[in-house]
Amino acid sequence: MNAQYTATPREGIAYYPGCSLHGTSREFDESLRAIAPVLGLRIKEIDDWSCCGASSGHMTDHLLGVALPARNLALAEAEGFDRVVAPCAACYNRLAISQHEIAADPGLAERMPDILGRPFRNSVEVVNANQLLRDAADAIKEKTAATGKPNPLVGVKLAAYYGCLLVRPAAVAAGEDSENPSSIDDVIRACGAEAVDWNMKVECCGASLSFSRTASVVRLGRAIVSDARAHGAEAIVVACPLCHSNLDLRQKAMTARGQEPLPVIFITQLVGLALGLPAGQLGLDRHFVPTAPLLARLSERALAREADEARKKAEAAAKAAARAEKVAAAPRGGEPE
Amino acid sequence: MSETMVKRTPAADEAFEPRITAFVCNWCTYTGADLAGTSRLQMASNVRIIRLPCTGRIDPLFIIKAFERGADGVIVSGCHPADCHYNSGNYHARRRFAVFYDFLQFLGVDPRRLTFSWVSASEGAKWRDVVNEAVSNVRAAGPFHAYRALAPDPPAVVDEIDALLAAAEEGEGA
Amino acid sequence: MSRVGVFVCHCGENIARTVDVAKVAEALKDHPGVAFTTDYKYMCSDPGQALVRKAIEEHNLTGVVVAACSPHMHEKTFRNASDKAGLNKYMCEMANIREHCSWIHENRDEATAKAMDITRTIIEKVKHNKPLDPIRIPITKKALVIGAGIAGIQAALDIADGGHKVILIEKEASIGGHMSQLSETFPTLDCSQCILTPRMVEAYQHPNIELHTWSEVESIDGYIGNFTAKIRKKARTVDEDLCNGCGDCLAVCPAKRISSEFEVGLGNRTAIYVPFPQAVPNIPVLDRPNCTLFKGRAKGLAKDACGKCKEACLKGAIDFDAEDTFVEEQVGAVVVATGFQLYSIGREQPQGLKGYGEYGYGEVPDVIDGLQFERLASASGPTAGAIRRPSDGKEPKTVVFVHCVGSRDPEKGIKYCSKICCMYSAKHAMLYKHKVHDGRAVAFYMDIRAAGKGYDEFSRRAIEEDHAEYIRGRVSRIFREGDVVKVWGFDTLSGEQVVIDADMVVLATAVRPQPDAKKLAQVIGCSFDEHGFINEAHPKLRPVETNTAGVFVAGACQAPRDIPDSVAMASAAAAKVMGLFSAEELERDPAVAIVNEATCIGCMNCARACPYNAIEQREICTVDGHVCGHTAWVNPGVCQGCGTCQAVCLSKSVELQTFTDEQVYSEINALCLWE
Amino acid sequence: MNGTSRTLASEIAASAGANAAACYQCGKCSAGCPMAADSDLRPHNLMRLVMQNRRAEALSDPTIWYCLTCETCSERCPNGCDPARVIDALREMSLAAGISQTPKNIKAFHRAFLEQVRTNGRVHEMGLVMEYKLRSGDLMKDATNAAPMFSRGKLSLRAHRIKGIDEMKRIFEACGTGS
Repeated sequence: MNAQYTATPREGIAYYPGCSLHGTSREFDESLRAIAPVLGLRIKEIDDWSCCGASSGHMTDHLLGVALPARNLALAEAEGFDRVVAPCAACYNRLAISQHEIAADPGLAERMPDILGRPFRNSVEVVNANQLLRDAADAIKEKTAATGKPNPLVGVKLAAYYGCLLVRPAAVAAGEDSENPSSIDDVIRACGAEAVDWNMKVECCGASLSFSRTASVVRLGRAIVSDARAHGAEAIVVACPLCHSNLDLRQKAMTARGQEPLPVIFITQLVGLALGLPAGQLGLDRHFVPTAPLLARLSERALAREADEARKKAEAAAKAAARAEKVAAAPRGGEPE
Repeated sequence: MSETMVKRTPAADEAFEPRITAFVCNWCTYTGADLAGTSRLQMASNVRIIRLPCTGRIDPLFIIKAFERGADGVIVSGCHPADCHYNSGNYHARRRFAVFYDFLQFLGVDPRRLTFSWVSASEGAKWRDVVNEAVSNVRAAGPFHAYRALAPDPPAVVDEIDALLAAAEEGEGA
Repeated sequence: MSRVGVFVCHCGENIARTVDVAKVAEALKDHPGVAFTTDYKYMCSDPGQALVRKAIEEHNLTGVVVAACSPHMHEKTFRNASDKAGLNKYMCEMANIREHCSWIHENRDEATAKAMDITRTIIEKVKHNKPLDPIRIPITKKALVIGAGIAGIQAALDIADGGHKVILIEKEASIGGHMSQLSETFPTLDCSQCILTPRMVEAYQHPNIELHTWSEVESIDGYIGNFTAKIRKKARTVDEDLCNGCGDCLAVCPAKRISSEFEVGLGNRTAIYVPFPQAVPNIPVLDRPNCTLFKGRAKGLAKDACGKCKEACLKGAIDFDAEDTFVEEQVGAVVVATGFQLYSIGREQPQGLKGYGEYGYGEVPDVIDGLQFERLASASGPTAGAIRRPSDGKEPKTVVFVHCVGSRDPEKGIKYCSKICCMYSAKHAMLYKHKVHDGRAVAFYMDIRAAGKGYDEFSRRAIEEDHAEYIRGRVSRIFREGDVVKVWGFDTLSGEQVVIDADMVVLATAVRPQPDAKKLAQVIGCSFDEHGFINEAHPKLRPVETNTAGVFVAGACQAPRDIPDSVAMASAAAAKVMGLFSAEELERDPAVAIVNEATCIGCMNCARACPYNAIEQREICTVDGHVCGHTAWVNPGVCQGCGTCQAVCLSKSVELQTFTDEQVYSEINALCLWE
Repeated sequence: MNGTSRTLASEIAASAGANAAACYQCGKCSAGCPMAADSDLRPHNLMRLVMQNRRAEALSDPTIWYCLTCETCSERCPNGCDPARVIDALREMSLAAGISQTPKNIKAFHRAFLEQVRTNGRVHEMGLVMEYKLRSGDLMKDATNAAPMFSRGKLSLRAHRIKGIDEMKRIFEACGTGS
C-alpha cells in the first residue's frame, strides 16, 4: 500500500466544498472563489470529494461518521496538501472531529486504510473559513484600501453569528473561546464594519432539525434574529450554510409583521463587498431575504461620506486661500526715509 | 546463571514449599499485616517479614542478599504513593525498584519471584491476597538455587558475625 | 559474645493454640548467642515482666527478645521492663508470632516452624543492636503565628494567655482578615465587627503578643523547638511609634480614587490609607505604586510631585525614604493561619483553573461575588448597608444567588465543596429580604450542605420565613440584556427551564488558598495538597499538626472553613503548642541517621533524598583551618528516621541507628537457616 | 469488568468514551439545552436513565432524536460527562436495536440522507427532499419553498454521482451499515 503512496507536497490549500456549497448554499462557494485570488489564497477543489455524512452519519453510526469525512482527508492527502479548508461549518465540524478522533485512537487509525480502501496517514489539518479569513485580515485591509473605491461597509453594524458547529466541541474550536468566539468579529472589523456585542453568538439555530421539527427551529431562529436586531445589527454574518438557509429561508416566519427582515450574509460575501466585488459575483442575489435594500443603503452612505469629505476638503482649501490673500493684501510698512 | 541452567526434578517440585522474604515498611504494610492477624485472616505460611521503617530504607542489595540466602521469592511492600509516613520515602523506593526490577531480570531472575505492592494499614485483606498470590507465583516459578551457590555455608556466616561481634565487644572492654 | 534472652509468650491461648511455644523456647536454647530461653502464659502481665527483669539480672543478658505480639502493641512495655532491670531499652526487641503467625495459620507444625524463624531473625538483629540514649532537644518557648485573621488571632491569644510569648505576623496593614469584611455571621446573624473588634484590640494590647502588620515571613530554618524565623517588615512609610492615628494625612492625600481592597472594588481609598475605620493598629500605610510622589520619583522627576501628607503630619511620622527592614526571631513552634481567597470567574486564571465564559467572565457589572455582597450589606460598607447594585446604584428588586460557582466543578479545576457557601448564601438571601421587603431572592443550588449546630434550621429559615425561592439546578448562562441580567437555569425538581430577569446576581465563588500559600508552605517545609491547601499530619487523628514537627495549622489555609471551625482549630493548635512548651526538653527515640565522616565522600545524595531537609553539608578543615573537603551531617533534631538516606548512600557512610545494614543483613542471614 | 456486569453506562463509556456515571444531576445541561422546551425528557433525565441502566426507556425515548448535537450540554457539563456523546450513542443503539418508537420523520430523514450518500457519494438536495417526503409522508411541508429555490438556482434536478462510488459502498459495508 505504502508503495503506491507517493504524494508530492503541493502549494496552496485543498478546498472541500461539501454538498450544500454545490446546492442550497452555492453563493458561499461562489463568494469564496471570488475573493480567494484577490487575497492571494490558492485553493483547489479536491477531486471526486464525497459527502461528510453530516449529522446523519454520526447520529446513525459512530464509525461511519468518522469514515465518511476521512475519505476526503485521504484524497486531499493524496493530492499532496497539508491543509484543507471546509467553509461549511457542518463539514468542518465532521472533518475536524474525524481528524481528531483518528489521531487520538491508534487502533482506529490502523483500521482506516482498510475501511477506506486507500492509504491514509491523517496528515491533513482542517481549517474553516473564519480561520482562513482571520489569518488573512491584513490582506483584507490592504486590498480593501487598494480598491480606491469608497468602502460601503464602513460603520455598518453587523452581528457575528457562530452557531454551534464552529465552536463546539472545544476540541475542534480551533483556538476559539467556545463561549465567546471572535474570529468572525475580527473579520468584520478587518472589513471596516462594526461588530455588535450581542448575546446569541453561540446559541444553536436548530438547523439540523430544519425539516423535521420546524416549530422548534422557528422558535430558536426568532430568538437569534430579534436579539441581533435589538443590538442594532443591520445584518447577520454567518459561516454556516445550515444556519444560513435556516435563518434566511425561514426568516419570514421568525419576524413579526411589518418588521424589515435582517439580511443573512456569508462571511465570504462580506469580505467580497469590502473588496468591492459586484454583488452578483458574490451570489448576494440568491438570498430569500433580499440584500438589495441594505446594499443600496450602504452605497448611499458611502457616497454621502465621500461628498462630506470632499466638502470638508474644499472648505479647508478655501480657508487656506483666504488666509493667503489677507497676507498678500496687507499694506506694506513704508521704507524708512 | 539464568534459571534455565538450574535443573529441577519433578519430584522436587511436588514437595516444593516456596520461601519468601518480605521487606515491609513499619507504618503501612507491617500494620496492615497486624490487622490481617487481628482479623484472623488465614494465609499461606511461606512468608517471613523483615520490618523496616520505610520502603525508602530498602537497599536493592537486601533483595539480592535474600535470594542468595535461599529465598525463592521476595515481596516489597509499603505505603501507597502519597501516604508515606515520611512524605516521600516510598517515591524514592518506587523509582529505585522500577530500575532494579529490569536489572534483576537481566540477572536471570524470573519476574514472578518479585512482588511489589502498596498495602496500607487498613488493608489486612489486601495483604493476605498479596501473600497468597506471591506464594502461588513463586510456586509456579519453582525453587531458586541460582544464587545460593554464591553464599558461603550459613553456619559459617553466623559464626563469622559472632566472632566479629565478640572482637568488637572486647575492643570496647579494653 | 552476646547473651540474648528469649521470652516466648502463650498470650493465653492466642499463641499457644497454634504454636508449640515450649518447643520454640527449647529449639532456640542452643542458638548461637542465646543465653536463656523460657515461655510463659502472659509475658506482658506483671509476673511476666518480673520474669524478664529477673532473667536479665540473673543471666546478665545483653539483649532481650520477646516472642509475643506486634511491637506496636507491647514494645514499649518490655523496653521499659528491660530499662528497669538496667539493660539499655534499645537492646530489647519483639518477635511478632501472634499477628504475623498464630492468628493467621491453622497448621500447628507450620506455625511453630514459622514462629521459630521469626524469633530467630529478631535474635540475630538484637545481637547487633547497640545501646542508645534517647535524644533530648531544648525548646524555645515562644510561638510564631503566621496570619492574623480570626484563626491567627485566636491561636495567638490562647498561647499568650497560656503565659507564652507569641510573634503574630500579618501581611496586610491591619489584623482581622476576611472576618472583618463580613456583615453579619451565620447562623446567629450577629454583627461580625462587633464580635471581632474586641479580640483584635485584645491581641494588639496583650503583653505576651508582639504584632508585626504589613509584614511577611521571609524564611524559617531549624526544627521543632528551635526555629529561626526571618520576618520582612515592608516599608510602611509611616512610623508606627510616632503615628497617633489622627488621620490628618488621609484627609489631604490628593490620590482619592484608588479602588479599595477592603471594599472589594466597591469603594475607593486614598494612597495613604487605613484599610477600614476599626483597623488595628490604626496606623496608615502608604501605597507607594499609587502615590503621586512615588509615581513622580519613578518617572525620575527632579523634585517630589507631592508631600502633602508629610506636611499635614504634626508628629513627623512620615518618612518617604523608609525601606523594608528585617527582624529575626527564635521560636519553638509555628502556627500557620494564612486563610483563603475567593476564586474569580475571569478570563485570567492560574494554571489548572478555567474561568466562566458562560457567566460572562465577571464582566457583567451587576454580577458580584459573595464578599462584595457582604460589603453591600455591611453597615460600615460603601452603601452604609443599603443594597444597591454597582452599575447604576439602583435597589435591585430581583437578586439571584448562585451556589457552587467553581466549587464541585472539576471541569473548571476545582472538585471540592467550599463548605461555607450554602450557609452564607442563605444568610445573604435573608439579609437581602430583611432590607428589601418587596424584593425577590432566588437561589440556585445543587445540594444544601448545612451540617452544623443550628445550620440546617438557619437555611430552612431563609426558605420558610424569609421566602427565598430555592431552585435545585446549576445555572447554564448569565448575560446582560439591556437593564437586566438574564439567568438561564433549570429546576430539576419541577423539570422546567427557568429564565430569570435579575437586577443583580451574587455568585458564591469557591474558596481557594491564598495565592502565595504554596510558596509559604515550601518556606516552612510542610506539604500541601493539589489545590495548595496545607496538609494536616493525619486527616482524623492529627488535624492541626503538619508533617513537619513543631509546625501547626489552623483555619481556611488547611481547607475551606467557617468561623467556628477556624476558631476551634486555632484553639486546638494553641493547645498543641502549649503541650510542646510544657516540657523543658523534648525527648525523642534515637532512631536517627548518623554519618560516618571518615568514609563520607560528600556527594550529598542523602541530602537530596531526605524528605525533611535534615541533612546539611559540613566543611572539613585542616589544622590551619582552611577547608579541605565536605561531608554530610544529619541534624538529629530534624531527622525522623526513615532511612532513605542510607539506601542512596554510595559509600555506605550513613547509618540509621536501630536499622543498621549490619542488623538487617543478619536478619536476612538468619533466614537461610530455614528447612 | 466481566461481560455479565456490563451496564448501559459502561457500554457507552467504552464505545463513545462518555462517562455518564460521573453525572450528579445538576441540570446545567438541561438549563442550556435549546430543545429542552420542546422535549419531555431533558439531557439530565437521559443521563439519569443511563445511570440507572434503564435501557429500554432510554433507547425508545423520542427525545434522543430531538437532540441537535449543538454540544452546549457537553461544553458546560461540570463533570465532563459529555451528554451529547451519550445521546449520540443512545441513538446509535436505538437504531441498531430497531426500536420502533423512533420518530418516523427523523429516522426517515437520516435514512434518506445516507441512502443518497451511499448511492451518489454526495447529497443531491432535491432528491433528498423528495425521498425524505416519500419516507416521512408529509408531502406538502416546505413545498412552498421549492419553487423559489429553483429560481435562485439553489436546487438542481440533476444528481451528481462521484467516480469513486464503489469506495462509498465499501465504506458503508465496512461500517456495517451497508444496503
